Amino acid sequence: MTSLAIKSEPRRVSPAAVRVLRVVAVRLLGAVGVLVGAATATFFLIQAMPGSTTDVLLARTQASPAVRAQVIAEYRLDDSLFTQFFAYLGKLATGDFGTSFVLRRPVWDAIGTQLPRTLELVAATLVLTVVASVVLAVIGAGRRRWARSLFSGVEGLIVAVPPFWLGLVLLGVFSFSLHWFPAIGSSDFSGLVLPAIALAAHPVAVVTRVLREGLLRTLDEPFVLAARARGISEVALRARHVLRHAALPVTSLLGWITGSLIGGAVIIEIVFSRQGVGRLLLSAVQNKDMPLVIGVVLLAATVFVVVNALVDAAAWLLDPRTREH
Amino acid sequence: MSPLVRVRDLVVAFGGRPAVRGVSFDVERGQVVALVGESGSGKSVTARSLLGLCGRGAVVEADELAFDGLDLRSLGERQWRGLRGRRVGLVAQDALGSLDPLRRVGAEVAEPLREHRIVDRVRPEVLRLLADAGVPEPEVRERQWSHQLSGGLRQRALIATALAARPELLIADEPTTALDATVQKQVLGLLRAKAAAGTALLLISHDLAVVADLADYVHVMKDGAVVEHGVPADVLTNPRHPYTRALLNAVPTAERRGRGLSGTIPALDQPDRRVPGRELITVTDVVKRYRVRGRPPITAAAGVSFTVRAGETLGIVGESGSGKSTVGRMLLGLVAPDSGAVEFDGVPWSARAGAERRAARRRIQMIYQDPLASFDPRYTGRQIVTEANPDPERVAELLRLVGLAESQVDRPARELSGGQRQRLAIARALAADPAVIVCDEPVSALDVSIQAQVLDVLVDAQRRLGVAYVFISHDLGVVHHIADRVLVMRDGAVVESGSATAVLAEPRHQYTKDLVAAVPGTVLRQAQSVLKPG
Amino acid sequence: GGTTEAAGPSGAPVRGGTLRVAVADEPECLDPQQSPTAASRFLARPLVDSLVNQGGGGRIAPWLATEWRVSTDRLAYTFTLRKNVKFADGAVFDAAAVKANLDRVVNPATKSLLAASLISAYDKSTVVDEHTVEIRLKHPDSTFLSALATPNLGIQSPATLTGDPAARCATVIGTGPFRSAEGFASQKGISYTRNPDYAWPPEGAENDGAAWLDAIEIQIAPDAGARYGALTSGQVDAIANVSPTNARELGSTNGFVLHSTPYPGIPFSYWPNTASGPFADRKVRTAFRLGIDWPRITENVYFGVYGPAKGVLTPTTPGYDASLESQYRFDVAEANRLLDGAGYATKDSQGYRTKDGKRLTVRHMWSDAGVTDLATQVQAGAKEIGIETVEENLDGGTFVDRLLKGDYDLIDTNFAAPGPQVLQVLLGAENIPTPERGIANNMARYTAPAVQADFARALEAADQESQFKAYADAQRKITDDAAVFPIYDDRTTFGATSRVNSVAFLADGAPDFHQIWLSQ
Amino acid sequence: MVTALDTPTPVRRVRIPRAGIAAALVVLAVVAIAALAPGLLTGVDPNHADLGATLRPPDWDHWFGTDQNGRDLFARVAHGAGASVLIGLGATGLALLGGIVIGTLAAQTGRWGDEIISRLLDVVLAVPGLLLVFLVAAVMGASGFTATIGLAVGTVPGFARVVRAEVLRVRASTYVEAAHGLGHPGPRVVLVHVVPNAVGPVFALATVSLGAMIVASSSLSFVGLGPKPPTAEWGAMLAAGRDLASVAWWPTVFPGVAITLTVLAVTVLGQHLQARFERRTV
Ligand SMILES: Nc1ncnc2c1ncn2[C@@H]1O[C@H](COP(=O)(O)OP(=O)(O)OP(=O)(O)O)[C@@H](O)[C@H]1O
Ligand SMILES: Nc1ncnc2c1ncn2[C@@H]1O[C@H](COP(=O)(O)OP(=O)(O)OP(=O)(O)O)[C@@H](O)[C@H]1O
Ligand SMILES: [Mg+2]
Ligand SMILES: [Mg+2]
Ligand code: NI
Repeated sequence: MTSLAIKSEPRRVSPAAVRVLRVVAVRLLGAVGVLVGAATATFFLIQAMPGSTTDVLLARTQASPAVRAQVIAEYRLDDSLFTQFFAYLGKLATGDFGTSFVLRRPVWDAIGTQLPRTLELVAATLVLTVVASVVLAVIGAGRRRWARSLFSGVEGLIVAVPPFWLGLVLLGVFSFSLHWFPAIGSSDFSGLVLPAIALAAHPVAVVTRVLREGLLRTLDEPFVLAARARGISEVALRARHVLRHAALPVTSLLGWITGSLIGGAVIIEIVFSRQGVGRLLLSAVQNKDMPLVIGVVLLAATVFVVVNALVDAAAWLLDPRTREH
Repeated sequence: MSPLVRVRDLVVAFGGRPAVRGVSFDVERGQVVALVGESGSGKSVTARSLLGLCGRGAVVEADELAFDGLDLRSLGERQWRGLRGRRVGLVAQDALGSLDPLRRVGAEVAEPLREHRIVDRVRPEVLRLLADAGVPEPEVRERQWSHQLSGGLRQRALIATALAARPELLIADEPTTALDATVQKQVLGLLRAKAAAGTALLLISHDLAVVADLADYVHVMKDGAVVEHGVPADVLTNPRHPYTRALLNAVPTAERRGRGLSGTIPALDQPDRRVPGRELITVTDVVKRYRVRGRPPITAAAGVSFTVRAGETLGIVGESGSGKSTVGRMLLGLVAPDSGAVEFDGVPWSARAGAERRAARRRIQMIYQDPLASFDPRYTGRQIVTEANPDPERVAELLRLVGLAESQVDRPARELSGGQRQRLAIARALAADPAVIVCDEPVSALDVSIQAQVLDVLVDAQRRLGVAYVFISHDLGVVHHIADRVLVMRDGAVVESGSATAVLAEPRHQYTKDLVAAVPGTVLRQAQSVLKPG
Repeated sequence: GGTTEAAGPSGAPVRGGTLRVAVADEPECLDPQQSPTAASRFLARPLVDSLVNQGGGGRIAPWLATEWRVSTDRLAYTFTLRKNVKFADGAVFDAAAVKANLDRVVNPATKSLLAASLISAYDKSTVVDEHTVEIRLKHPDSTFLSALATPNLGIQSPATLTGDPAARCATVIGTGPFRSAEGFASQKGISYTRNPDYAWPPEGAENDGAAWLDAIEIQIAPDAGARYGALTSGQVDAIANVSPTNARELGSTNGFVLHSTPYPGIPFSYWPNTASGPFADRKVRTAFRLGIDWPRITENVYFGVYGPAKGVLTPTTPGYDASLESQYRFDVAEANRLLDGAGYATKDSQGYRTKDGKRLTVRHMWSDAGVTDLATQVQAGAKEIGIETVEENLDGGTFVDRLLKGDYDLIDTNFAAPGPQVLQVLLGAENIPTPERGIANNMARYTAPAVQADFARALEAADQESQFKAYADAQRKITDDAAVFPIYDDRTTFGATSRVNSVAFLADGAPDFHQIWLSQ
Repeated sequence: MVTALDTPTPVRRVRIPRAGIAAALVVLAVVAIAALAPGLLTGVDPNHADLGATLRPPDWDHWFGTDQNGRDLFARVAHGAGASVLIGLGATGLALLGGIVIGTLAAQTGRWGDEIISRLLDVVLAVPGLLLVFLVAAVMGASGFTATIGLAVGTVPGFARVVRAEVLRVRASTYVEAAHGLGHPGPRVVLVHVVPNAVGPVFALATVSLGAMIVASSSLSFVGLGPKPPTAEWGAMLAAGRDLASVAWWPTVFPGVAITLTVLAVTVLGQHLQARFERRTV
C-alpha cells in the first residue's frame, strides 16, 4: 500500500498553440542572448591578444606608411575599443558581419564558401554515427556477457585513439597505399568517406554505448515484460517499444556531439586537407582577423543553439512526458 | 476434465540459486487461485513460468507444467507467442510502469488485438475493452499517455490490455498494491466480475485481506515453496503452518489494538498506561495552497485545526493527495501556512528564527516513508544516529531499544533491510529527545510481517519515552491499530475527527463511511475474530 | 624516376590535356598587386604578363614592352608596348592600361602590401601615344625593372581596376597564356583554361604561341604528406613544395620526376642582431658561423635536397661572388679561439661559456613552426662551442612587437630575389624594422657604413658590371663581418609524373605553365 | 571528435574484467612514473640532439629509435607523458574546481544568481570546446599552460551544470531535510551533506573525461597549439613525425600508441570507479 497513485486532474491550460509560441519566443530570446554574449566575449578576448591588430595584419609585409594609414582608417582601428565594439554590434544587428581584415571580403561570404564543406562533413558524420550506432548497439545488446565486454572494450579502444592519428592511418592505408579514396580535396563523395569515418569514430563509440545501455535498461523495464506477455515478437518489441526509449538519451547526446563536431572538424579538415570553416578559423585566429573569428564563433554558436532546439523538439516529439511543461 | 493449469514440482533457478523450489498447483476454469507470501517468496516467478517469461537466465524445470493439456516445457518461441496474451493474459506487478510511457493508451490496448488478429476493426474494440475495464470516458483516455492517467486508471487500462485477446487465464500480479482503498475496491470488483464470467484467475498478493475476499483457493508461499494451501476460510481460520499464523497475527486491525503484532516485544503485552499530557501543538485554521503555473491552484490544507497532546498518537488518514503530508510538514515548520498558525510549545513557527528555531526543531522529529532517502548515503547507521545525538552511550541505548544489533549499525544504511532501515530512522528521531515525532506513512512500503515489527517498536518506544506521534497513513487498519485519536482528511479539509474507535468503528461522515467500507478483508476480519492470539 | 634541374623538351610537344596540380599555400587574396605572398604570385602568373621579363642570369628581356629607353638621369623610363595584345576580357592592352595599373598599385586604397613598396620610387606615368608610355621615378632605382618583371606588377585589365579592389581577390584578368573564369576559391584552388589567342610570350620563350595545356586545375593541400600521397596515388599530376623526405623518395620512384631549381637570392639564414647583445661583437658572430656544422644540419633536416649555403647570396644569383666560399667552412678550433678572445674563456657547470659570470646566451626568436627541427639542431650545434641558444617560439603579435623593438639576438629568414639588389633589402640601414618604420627586412640591424656605401654605389651604377662589382664588395665585407649565417640554399621543388614534360621555372621559382605539356 | 569538453558522457556500469583493471593500473603506474619522474625510466636527455645519429630505427641503444634531430624517442615519449598527462590532469582539476564552485554558487544564489550564471555558462557552452581553446591559445599564445586553461574553460560549464543539478537535487532530498530537522545550521548542512553528496557524479564524470582531455590536448599540440618545441609532447611528436612517415615509421607509431594506451587505461579505470560509485549510491 503505497501512495504512488497520481491524480488525473483535468488539464485546463492555454491552447497548445499559445504555449508553443511562448516557448519559441523564450527560446529565441535566449538564443539571441547567447549569441550576443558569444560575440562580446570573443571580441574582447581577441583584443586581449598581444600585438596591435595593425601590426599583426601587416606582419612580414613591407606595407608603406600610406597603406598602413589606409588600413587603420578603413577598419577604424584607431577608434576606442568600445566605439569599435558598439559599431560592430550595431552592424551585427543588421546582419552585417563585417569584412575580413585579411581576406578583404565580407565575412559572410568567406564563411559561406567554406560552410557547405564543413556542414557536409558534419552531416555525413552524423548520419554515419546514427546508422552505425543503431546497428552496432542492436547487435551488441542481445549478447552474452563476454561479447558485451568485448564490444565495450573495442569502444574504449576507439575512444582512446586520437582522431587525427586515426585519420593519418586511414589516409596512409586507404589513400596512399590502396588508392581507394582521394588523398586531398573535398569536392566529391569519395573525398568525404575517410574524414567522416575519422570524425565519426568517437561519436559512434560513445553513442553505441549509450544506445546499447539504453536498450539493455529498457529491456528491464516492466512495460517490456507486459509487451512480451501480449505475445509480440522480439523484433516488434524492439521496433515499437525499446528503440524509442533507448533513443531518448541519444537525442540530447547527438545535440552535444553536433556542437563538438564543428570543433573536431577543424582537426580533421587539417589532416585531410579539406576545405572548411575549421581551417578558415585556424588562420583567422592566427591573423587576428577579428571579424572573421567572431563570425565563425557566432556560426558555431548558432549551430549549437539550433541543434539544441532541434534536440528539444525531437524530445518533445519522442517523449509525451516532456510536453507537460 | 483436466484443470486449465497443472503445475507439479516446479523449480526455477537463477544462476544456480533456486527462487522457486518444488511448487505444485492447479487452476481450474473459472476458478480464482491466489498465491500469497512475503516479498521475494517466489510468487511472481511462479506465475511467470506459465508464460515462459521468468526472466533472463532463468532455468525452469518441472515434473509437469501444462496449460490446457499443452506441455509448456517444450514450447518454442513461436508457440509461446501464440499463448501469450491470446490464451494467458498478464497484469504485471508494476502496474504504473507496465504501460509504455511513449505510446498512447489506446495503442497499448490495441497491441494484442493486432498481434493476434482478434478483430477487424480495432478501435471500437479498444473503446469497448477500456469501458469494460471500468475506464470512464474511453474516447478521451484512449488518446492519452499513461503518465496522464492516475494509478487506478492505469491499472484498469493494463487489465484491459491483458484481457484484450480474451485469454482463458488471467494472471494478476499484485493488482492493487499501489492503490487507494477506494480504487482498490473498484479494481478488485472488476477482477471478480471477470472471474464470474468464466476467466480463470491466478491472483498474487502479499495482502491476506485482498486474497481472502476474492480467492477460491490459496497457496501460501515462503522462500520459494508452498507452505500451506487450502480454501481461504480454512487457511485463515485454521492456519497449520507457523508462518501462516504469524502472517495472520501481523495484520494490524482494530481487533488487535494495543497488542504486539510481531510477538518480538513481550513488554507490549502489558496493559497500556499512557495518559495524554498537555497540549504540545496547536493548529488553528491553517490554509495552504500550491500554485503551479498553467493550472488552477491546489488547496492542500483548507482551514485545518487540531491539537496534539504530549504522549498521545494522533492518526491522520485520507486518500492520496488529500493533504496529509502537507499538514505533517507544517507541524515541523518546513512549510509555512498561507494563513492560520501552527504553534509548538505555545509559540508559532513564524515567531521563531535562528538558533531558537533550530533548537525547537530538535524537539519535533520526522520519520519518512522511505527511510533510506532520509539518510546521507555516505553515512553508516551509527553515524546517522550520532548526528542527532553525539553521546555514544545514548546512541547505543537507542539502537538497542529499536532492536538493531551492534553488528548491523556500522555498515552503510543501504545494506540494511527495509525494516531495519525504518528502525534506524526511529532511533535517529528518538536520539534528538523529541516531544513529538511525525511519522509520514512509515510502514507503507513494508511487508505485513516487517510492518508488524516496526509498529511494535514505535509503540514500545512511546510507552518507554512518552513521545507523542502524529501518524499519517492511508491504511485504516494500521491507524486503527496505533492511533488514539484520528483525523480524516479529504481535499485538504478535516471531514471528521475523534477517538480512533469512534471514528473508524462508527463513522458518521459519508466519506469516512466509504473509506471504511472500501477496506478489503471481510473474510479476514471474521477469521481473525476467531483466531487465538499468539 | 629522376631529378632534373630544368628539363629541356623531351620529344615534340603535344597540345591538350589538363594538368592537375596540388600546391601547399594559398593566398589570402589572389591579386598580387594587393597580396604580398608568394602564393598569389604563383597563382596569378598564368593570368598576367609583365612589361618585362627577368630570365636566367637576371637579364631583363622584353615582354609586353618590346623595348625601353632610360633617361641619363635614370629618372625616366620610356616603354614601347607590344601591339595586338588583348586582355582576357577583350580589352586592348595599351599605354593607358599600363598607366592605370601603376597608378592603381600606389594608390593607398589598394592597400598593396608589397607591390607598392617594390616601386616606391614611382612618381607618375604619362601616356605618350597608344603604344608608348613614359614612367618617371622620384629617385633613381636600379631595381625598378626587376620589380616590373614580378607578377606583383603584372598588367591587369583596366576595367577591373576601377571597382572595389577586393573583387580582384578572386578573379584577376590579364593578358596571360591562361584565363580563369571562376577564379580562386579559398581552400579549394583555381582552374585555368588556355587563352587560345595568346601570342606574346617573353622574348626567348620556347613556346611562342598559345599554351600547350588545355587547362590547369590547382588544388590547395597544405599538408606535404597529403600532397605527396595525392601525387603517388594519381589524384594529381604534379605537386609544388615537395617535402625533403618525399623529394628524395620521388627521385627514385619510377614514373615520377622531381623537378627542382635553386631560388636566386639570399639563402635561408640566421640573422644575428648586430646592434646589441652578444652578437654585437664580431668575434662572437664569426665564431658562431664557423663553429657550427651547418652542412651536416642541413643534410639531417633536409635529406640532402637543399645544398649547404656557401655565401651571402645563393650561387645562382647574378652577381654571386664565388671567391668567398672558403670562408664558409666548419672550424671549431678557430671558433673556440675567437670566443676565448672575445672574453668568453670560462665555462659553467653545464659547459656553456661565460664572461664576468654571465653565460653566453643568445635568444632565437621565431613564429613559424616549420623551422623547429632546424632550430633544434642549431641549438645542439651551438652547445658544442659553449653557446646557449634559447628558442623563443612566439605568436605573431609578440613576434612583430619584439622585431620592431630589436629585442632578439637571432632571427631566421630567406629571401628569394632575382638579383644581388636583395642584399640591400636585407642589410640596408634604411630597412631596419623599428616601431616608426614598421616591418622591414634588415633584421640583422646592420649598419656598417662601408657596406651602405657599396649599396649606394650599386644603385647609382650605370651598367651591370659596375653594379655587380659594388655588390661583390658588399658581399666580402658582410662575410668578413659575419653579419649573416647562411645555412642552406633554398630550392623550389616540383614533383610530377613523367607525363609532365618541359618543366622549367620562372625567375621567382614558380613553374612556367606556359611551356609545360602532357604526354598522351 | 567528441571531447569531454562537450559531452557529459553518460557511461553506465560496464563490468570490467579484473585483468583489464590490473593492466590499466600497470599502464597508469608507468605513465605516472614517466610524468613525475621520467628520470627513473630513462637517463637520456629528451632534448639532447645527437647530430650524428638522426632518424635511427629502434635498436638496443635507442629502444624507440631516434627522431630527425637525433633525439632519443624513448626518452621523448617518456618525458612526453608529463606534458600530455599533466595538461589533461591540470585541465580536469581546474574544471572540477571551477565546476564545483560555480555550480554550487548557481544553485545557492537564488533565482537571479542562478539565472545569470546559467546564461553565462550557456554562452561558453555554445562555443565548441576546441574552438574555445583556439581562442584562448590565440590570446595567450600557444603553450601547455594555455592548452590547460582552454580545455578547463571549455569543460567548466558541463561540470558546473552537473554540480548545479546535483546540488539542487541533494538540497531537495529527504536527508538534507532531516539534517535541518536535527537543528543543524544551514551552512553546516551545505558543507557536510549537500556538497559532498553532490560532487560524486562530477568526479565520476571527471575520471572519464580525463581520457578525452588527454586526447584533446594531444590534438591541440598536433595543430601546434600545445606546448612549444622542443618540449616533448605526444601530439606534437606525431605531427613532427608525419612528414617522415614514408621513410620512418617509428616517430609516429610510438607516441600514438602511448596516447592510446594511456587514454584507454584512464577510461577503463574511470569506468571502474564510476561503476563503484554508482553501486555505492544506487
Ligand atoms: N530475473 C531474475 N534474476 C535473478 N533473480 C531473480 C530474477 N527474478 C526474480 N529473482 C529472484 O527470485 C526470487 C523470487 O522473486 P519473485 O519476484 O517471484 O518474488 P515475489 O514473491 O513476487 O516478491 P514481491 O512480493 O516482492 O513481488 C527473489 O529472491 C528474486 O530476487
Ligand atoms: N511542493 C508542492 N508543490 C505543488 N503542489 C504540491 C506540493 N506538495 C504537495 N502538493 C499538492 O498538494 C496536494 C496535497 O499533497 P500531500 O502530499 O499533502 O498529499 P498526501 O495526502 O500526503 O498524499 P499521499 O497519500 O499521496 O502522500 C496534492 O495535490 C499535491 O499534488
Ligand atoms: Mg512479485
Ligand atoms: Mg503524503
Ligand atoms: Ni500497501
